[in-house]
Amino acid sequence: MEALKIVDPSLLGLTSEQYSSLGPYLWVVGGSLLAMIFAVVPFIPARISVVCIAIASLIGAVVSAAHQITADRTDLFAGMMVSDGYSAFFNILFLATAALSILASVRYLEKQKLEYPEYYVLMLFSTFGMMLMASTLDLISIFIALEIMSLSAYVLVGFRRNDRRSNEAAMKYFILGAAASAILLYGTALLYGSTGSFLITDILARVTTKPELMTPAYHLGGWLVIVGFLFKVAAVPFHMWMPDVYEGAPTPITGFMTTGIKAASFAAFVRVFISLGYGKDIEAAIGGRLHDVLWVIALITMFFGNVIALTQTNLKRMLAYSSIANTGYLLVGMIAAPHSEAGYAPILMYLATYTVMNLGAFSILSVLSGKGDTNLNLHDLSGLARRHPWLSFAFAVFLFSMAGIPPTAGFASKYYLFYSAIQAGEIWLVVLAVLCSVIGVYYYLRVIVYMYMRENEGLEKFAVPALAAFSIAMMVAMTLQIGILPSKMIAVTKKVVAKL
Amino acid sequence: MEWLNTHLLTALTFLPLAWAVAGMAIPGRFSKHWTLAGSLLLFAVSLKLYYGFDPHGAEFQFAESVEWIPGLGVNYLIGMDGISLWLILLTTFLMPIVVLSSYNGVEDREKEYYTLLMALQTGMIGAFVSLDSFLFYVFWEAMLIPMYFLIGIWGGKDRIYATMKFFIFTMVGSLLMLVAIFFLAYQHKMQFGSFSTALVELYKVRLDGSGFLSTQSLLFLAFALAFAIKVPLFPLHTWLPDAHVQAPTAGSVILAGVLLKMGGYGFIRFAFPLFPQAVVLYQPTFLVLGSVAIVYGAWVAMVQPDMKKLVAYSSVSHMGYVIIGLFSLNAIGSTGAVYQMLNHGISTPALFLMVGMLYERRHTKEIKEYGGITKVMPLFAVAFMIATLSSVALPGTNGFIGEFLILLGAWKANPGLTVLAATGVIFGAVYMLWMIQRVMFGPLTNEANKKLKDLSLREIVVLAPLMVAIFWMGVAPNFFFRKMETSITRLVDRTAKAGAVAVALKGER
Amino acid sequence: MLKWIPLLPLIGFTINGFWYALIQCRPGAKKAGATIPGLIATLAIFGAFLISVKTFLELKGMPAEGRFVEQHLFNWIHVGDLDLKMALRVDSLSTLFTLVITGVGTLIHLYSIGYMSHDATPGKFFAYLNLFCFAMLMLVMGSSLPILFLGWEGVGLCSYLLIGYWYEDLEKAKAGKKAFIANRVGDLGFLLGMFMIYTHFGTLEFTKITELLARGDFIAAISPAAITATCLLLFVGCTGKSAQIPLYVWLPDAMAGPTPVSALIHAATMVTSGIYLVSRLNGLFSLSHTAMMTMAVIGGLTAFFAATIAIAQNDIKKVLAYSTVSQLGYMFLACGVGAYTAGVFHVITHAFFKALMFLGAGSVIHGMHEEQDILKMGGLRLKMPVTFVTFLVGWVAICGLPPFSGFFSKDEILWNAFASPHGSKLLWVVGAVTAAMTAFYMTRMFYLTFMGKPRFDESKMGGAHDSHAAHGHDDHAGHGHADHGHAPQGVHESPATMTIPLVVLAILSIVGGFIGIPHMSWLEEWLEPVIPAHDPATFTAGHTTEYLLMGVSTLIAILSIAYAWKTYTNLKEASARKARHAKLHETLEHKWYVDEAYESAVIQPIYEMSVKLWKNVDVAVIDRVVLGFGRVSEWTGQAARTAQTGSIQVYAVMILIGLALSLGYLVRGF
Amino acid sequence: MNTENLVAPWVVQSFCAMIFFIGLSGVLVRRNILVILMCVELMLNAVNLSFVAYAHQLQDMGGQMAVFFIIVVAAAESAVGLGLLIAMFRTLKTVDTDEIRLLKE
Repeated sequence: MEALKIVDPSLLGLTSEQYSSLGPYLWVVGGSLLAMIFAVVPFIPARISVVCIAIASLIGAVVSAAHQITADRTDLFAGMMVSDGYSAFFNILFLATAALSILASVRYLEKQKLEYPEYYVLMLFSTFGMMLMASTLDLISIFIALEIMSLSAYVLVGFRRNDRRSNEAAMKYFILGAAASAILLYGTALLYGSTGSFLITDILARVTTKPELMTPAYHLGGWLVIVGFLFKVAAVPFHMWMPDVYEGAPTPITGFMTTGIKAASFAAFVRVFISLGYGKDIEAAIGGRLHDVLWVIALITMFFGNVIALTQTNLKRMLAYSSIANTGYLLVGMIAAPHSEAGYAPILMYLATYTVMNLGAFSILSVLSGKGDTNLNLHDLSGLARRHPWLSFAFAVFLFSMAGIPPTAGFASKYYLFYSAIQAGEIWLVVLAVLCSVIGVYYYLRVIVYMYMRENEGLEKFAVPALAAFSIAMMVAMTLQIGILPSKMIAVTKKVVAKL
Repeated sequence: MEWLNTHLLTALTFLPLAWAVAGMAIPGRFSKHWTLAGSLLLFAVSLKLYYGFDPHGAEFQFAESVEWIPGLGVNYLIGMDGISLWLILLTTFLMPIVVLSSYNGVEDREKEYYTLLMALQTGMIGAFVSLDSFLFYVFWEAMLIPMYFLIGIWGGKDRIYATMKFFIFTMVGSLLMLVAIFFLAYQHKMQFGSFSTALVELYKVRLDGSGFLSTQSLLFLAFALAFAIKVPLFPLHTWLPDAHVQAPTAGSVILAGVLLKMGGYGFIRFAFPLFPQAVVLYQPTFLVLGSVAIVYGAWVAMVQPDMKKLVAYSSVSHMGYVIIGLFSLNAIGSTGAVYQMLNHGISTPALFLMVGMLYERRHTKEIKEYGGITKVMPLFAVAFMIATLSSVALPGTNGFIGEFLILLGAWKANPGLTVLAATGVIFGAVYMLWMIQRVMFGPLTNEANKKLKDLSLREIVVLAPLMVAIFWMGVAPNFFFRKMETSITRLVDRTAKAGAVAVALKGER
Repeated sequence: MLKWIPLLPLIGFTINGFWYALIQCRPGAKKAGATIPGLIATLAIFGAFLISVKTFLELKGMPAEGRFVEQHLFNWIHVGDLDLKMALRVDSLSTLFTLVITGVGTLIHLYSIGYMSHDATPGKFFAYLNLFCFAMLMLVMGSSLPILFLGWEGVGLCSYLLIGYWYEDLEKAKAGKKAFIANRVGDLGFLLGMFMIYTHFGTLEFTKITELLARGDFIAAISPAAITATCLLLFVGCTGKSAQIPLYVWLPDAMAGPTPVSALIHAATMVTSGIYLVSRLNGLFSLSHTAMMTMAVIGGLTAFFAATIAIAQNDIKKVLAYSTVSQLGYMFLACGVGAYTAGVFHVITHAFFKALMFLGAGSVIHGMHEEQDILKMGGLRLKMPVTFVTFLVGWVAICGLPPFSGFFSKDEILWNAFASPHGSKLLWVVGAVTAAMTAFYMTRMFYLTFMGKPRFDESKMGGAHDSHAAHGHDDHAGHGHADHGHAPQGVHESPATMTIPLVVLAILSIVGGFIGIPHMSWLEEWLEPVIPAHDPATFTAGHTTEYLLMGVSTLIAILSIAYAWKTYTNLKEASARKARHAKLHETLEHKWYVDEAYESAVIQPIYEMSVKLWKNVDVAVIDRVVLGFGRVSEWTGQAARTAQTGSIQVYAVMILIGLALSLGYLVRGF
Repeated sequence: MNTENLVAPWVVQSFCAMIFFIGLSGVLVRRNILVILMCVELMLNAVNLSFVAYAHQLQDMGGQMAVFFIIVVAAAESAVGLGLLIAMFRTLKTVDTDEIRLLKE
């Protein structure tokens, strides 16, 4: 073998603006480490200190990430990582998700007697994993970021140690997560084998220049990577783990997972999707059929997500299936993105509004849930509107938004998504999506029926914690604001996607 | 005040909502007076609209345009013409009556009740004034939420089934309309280079309207489905009786008075001008459906045991007239259809209010529970008789003008079907008079009916404006036609021109 | 000046109406007497009568062709090319009708003050009566078909309100409903006829239609079938309103209303509106021979058919009702054979003597304390002399004995049926036979009521509110108003306010015939501008046969009167004959079971059909389909849900299957 | 270095594929979670081998480098996996996947 190529030393040094673009990541890592330390400091009550550090680091990260959106693209670590508008947008999304989940879980953990500070540390680690996923261009580092995020998530799911359901959920999530990561990895290996590079941008470049590289191994590898991601976002044939895990996990964690982890998976999925050349001319060999497969997967995801949610009485499981249905709508966006003028912007917007809605709903659920996540069934909610008018109003807004009824954000993002899908010529898919969402309207409204129209024999009155109330109120405001004036959000997503 | 003159329609649309939100601060007991004051104020403001509207002026007046979602070519574009003028006035005219009628009808959660009523009014007026198809869709859906809660919370026994059915039914139709709106906007981009959902822009979009399943026909069917559900047209009407029977009096008055007109208005504003060839192609189908709706509605109404359901099915029959009026595609038929919408918005609410009054006294809507009411409630009997005459279309009342013009217009379009539709005149008399005979006349057998009190002053004030309107619209219809004539001729010309094209196409194929 | 004719009754209606609604309806309002509202109503209609007389005189002064007065009130509907004006127009034809309506109306209003003295809500009654007069006047004075239609349905409404006036009795309310719906069926035909006219003539104004009818080229352009169809549709409207064969069933039941109502509406005015319509559009009708022929045949048939039923009726008002149906049949027979003037002439004379007899019957019933069955009457000539004499005049007039009005008008019709180009011998035979039967049943009724020995026990009569439960009685079940006001008191003559109208009408019945004496009839010359007279050349027979026929019809009348008089002198013999052909008598008594036939053939099937429609189509089909979608998605949801077994293995297998399937498709694309 | 007696690349790759699918089927079939964890490790190592094979074939150090990352991650993964297993065992007293059927439908 000829002499090993020596790595060029200049790559390791960081220029000043590279350094600033790493700001958000440093804040989060610093925050998590500091939190770990303070967790064991004897005389300060761990609970307060860890939470404050976590929130402080998140806010710092958000501030520094905000600069990145406008800043132009800077490559880091020899192209393995990039800090552009796209990754900044997602970073802000993840940081907001983490902050709001922490706000919701402070009082929740107290109520459930689970006040172990590691909760917040793991949360920060997982957020860091997500941020990495949104900004790496290297397949291996995507795998590593995925594992950082997932491992902390496995533990968070199993956080209620002595509860059988929580353990079972964690175990299921772990086994199937590990298997899926292995599948993803094997796909990476095959891609590496056939194109010789890990950087997804290089893979694209090499494949476009030398089409003969697209051997069957390349296609198998590409598909295995896609399947790995489809598992993570819980598209239908690969969704079976999700409802059990969501039901078993503590409620704020379920909220964190439905929004954060799904958004991160989609962020990475979009980058890989582009790199596989889907939609460009080279996809002729695989493209025609890839489109049909994705079309079918999107349809069955939407259909089964909505239909099974119809039969659920447990709210967490119902929202799990509704999240599967939303994955279906996002897949419609993915299919339509290359051919429509708006590109991937609608997906970003949908993910943002979806996060706000679901986080709001889950914060309310974590406020409502009793010891060990009991009384989260439909009939526990009956007559809620009489006892907690404002809480049920907030929940109604989120549900209307999920159902896609105007003046809410859900409607604006769904409209934007279907609008671009029609431009891509997927008319019949949109018609089917619209009909599936009608099924969705039924079970979202059924919850409102229980809250407003049933007699008052649900759970008795209880105090709504201030922190949770604040975060819920903020999310309601955001849902209505995006719903009524969506143009700002659409402009941001369009600008961000333009430089992808 | 200056702002008010230039932005009258925006003020008219959002005043009720603002008023309701302001009303939050008021203790529950006074919210009804507050809402009544608000609705009367709104009626006054809408009269300003009447005087400001110049029938021979521009097609859409009091227009306002503000950019809303530039990325998708959606802007907040509102305006009104002769037809929507009268529908807005009908809404603002009915609202004070509705509020006054539910004074002692509603006890629990009064504040939410009146807030929802005002929010409903915002949705309705918004839908009537919006000239941007996306904005129309937003108001069209936003209108459903208050009605959903009104029926669901203050409704009758199985209100949840009724309100859910009402919501999902309308939702299916309107979602398909939304897809059609997207497609239209996309076609506009293909043909004119920029996205736009504004109505005036979409009029310019050229669509292939040749066959029954051409793009224009499919789009027309998507719009027509949403509006046919709302009208409701014969096969899609089953949500109406349930919604009416379970809704509180105020809810069913507004539902019958204004929400059903949304379907008809939708046809006039969107389906007809956007897809003229498809309208001509599907004219016979809708004429048949309309006539069947008339006879079917009348026949099924005849055998209803429950008064409210009877009146609900009578609405199906009356709105069947509107459909054949619209689809007769000539000035007389269309004017008759618009006028019939206004009549129906006066006579059916009157009937519902009175059934509500009986319900408030006896807590039952079953016809067999009543009999010989005239003896104890003579004034009520007079009012009920007048409302029946209007709904039976007796000359001199508003019903006659509507039905006469519609049947005359439909006769020009398709004489055979008009005979079938005209039989509705007989069956209309049959089910109404039979109901009156079983409720009003006959011996006073039921003990409970003996103690019924006649109309209180409040109830008289509620019914009086409707009674006056019935006769005024019957004797002096020109007062109403003057303002809407040019708008209707524009509507008819556009479809007639396209009709000629379609006929030519059909001819040479 | 013209607008005051309909306006005065309208004002009367509003005064009485509001007075009743606002004062009498208040709970605990004291019971109002009949005189004040009665006076208001009578004055209103009397004022209208004076103005119509003034108009008549005005018209007399005008030259023949310009003989009309017009007044434009306001334009009613202006839509597209349809421009309807609310305008009144009185020409020679409609002035006659206004005179009859207001004249007879005033007499009847006066009469009902007395008749309704014991009623609980006289205000309401007189309000409805005035509203009726307003509607009837609008009908005859309207300048266009829609205004005529406005009056047309207005009178239908008033007849509904007045028939069901005593709404407490369900039978009466049902009768009201039946009347309105039967009229509505007719109105449907009228409506469609109007549309035909509008589409073919482009206008609904009478003046413009008559102009177009005059233009030969215009008429040639329209297909004869269209004209016949229009005429037949309009005729369907007439059968509904003027109670001809298919739709006459409501008139006998309309007797449930108070007697003045029967007199005014169901004898003198409303039922004749059909004749007014036909004679107003005589130009159109005479264009289509088939339409004329159907009208004549149906008219003849109705006359004959109703006469047969009248023979077997025992209720005094029912007899008169069927006789009205029969006389209307005569009028349509006249119009059918082209003799519109004869039809109008018979309308006028019939208004006089039929109103007279109805009021007479009313006075009998009032005197006999609500007894309507003629078998329980008899010998009233001594108790009620004025009623007796006036009723005698009415009876003789209707039988058609020479000097009386009935003779001239009926004979004119029979002559035209016989000799006019559109007529036929058969029609004359039917007319003659019916005339015989008319004389028979009229004599039967007259004799049983007034002659012979009284067949009632006077002592039981006239006690405290004796509300008999007898079938079809207009019992005075006033709202619990105390007693009859005076001690049990025998059969008494009616008070002055009731007898004066009787006398006036009797005089009119005698004098009425002289306006239409054959060959020098003032009426024919008067109606010339509206109804072109027949030129005698086209007649199939000369004067001699005319006079011969006159003799024959008088002879027939006298013979059947004598025959009836003889049979009913001894009741036993009459009842024996009735027993002999009992079955025929029984069918006649049950009105040939027509009502039952309608019930089973039309009403019952529609009722069952709508129940089926509701139960099967609405609930079973549409709802099930709608809910079906929900159920299907629910079912698939349940099915898919059970796949979620919870075991990791199953989940992993699902992943693998998903992977394998998609890979297979990707690689080979099955 | 003569290359003629070396193993053909597709042989190595198919070998790795075989191991990978053995590991995958192990995860599907076996009931005991410990065995499942081992099978996951097997899958990861199969990927390692294929990485090394490709690295050699492409003469590029990237593959070799990736193996280290994978080994680190696999270690972390199994640590967490075993931790969760112990926690589960403490409550459910079993490691059999058939037992953990609490969350279903």
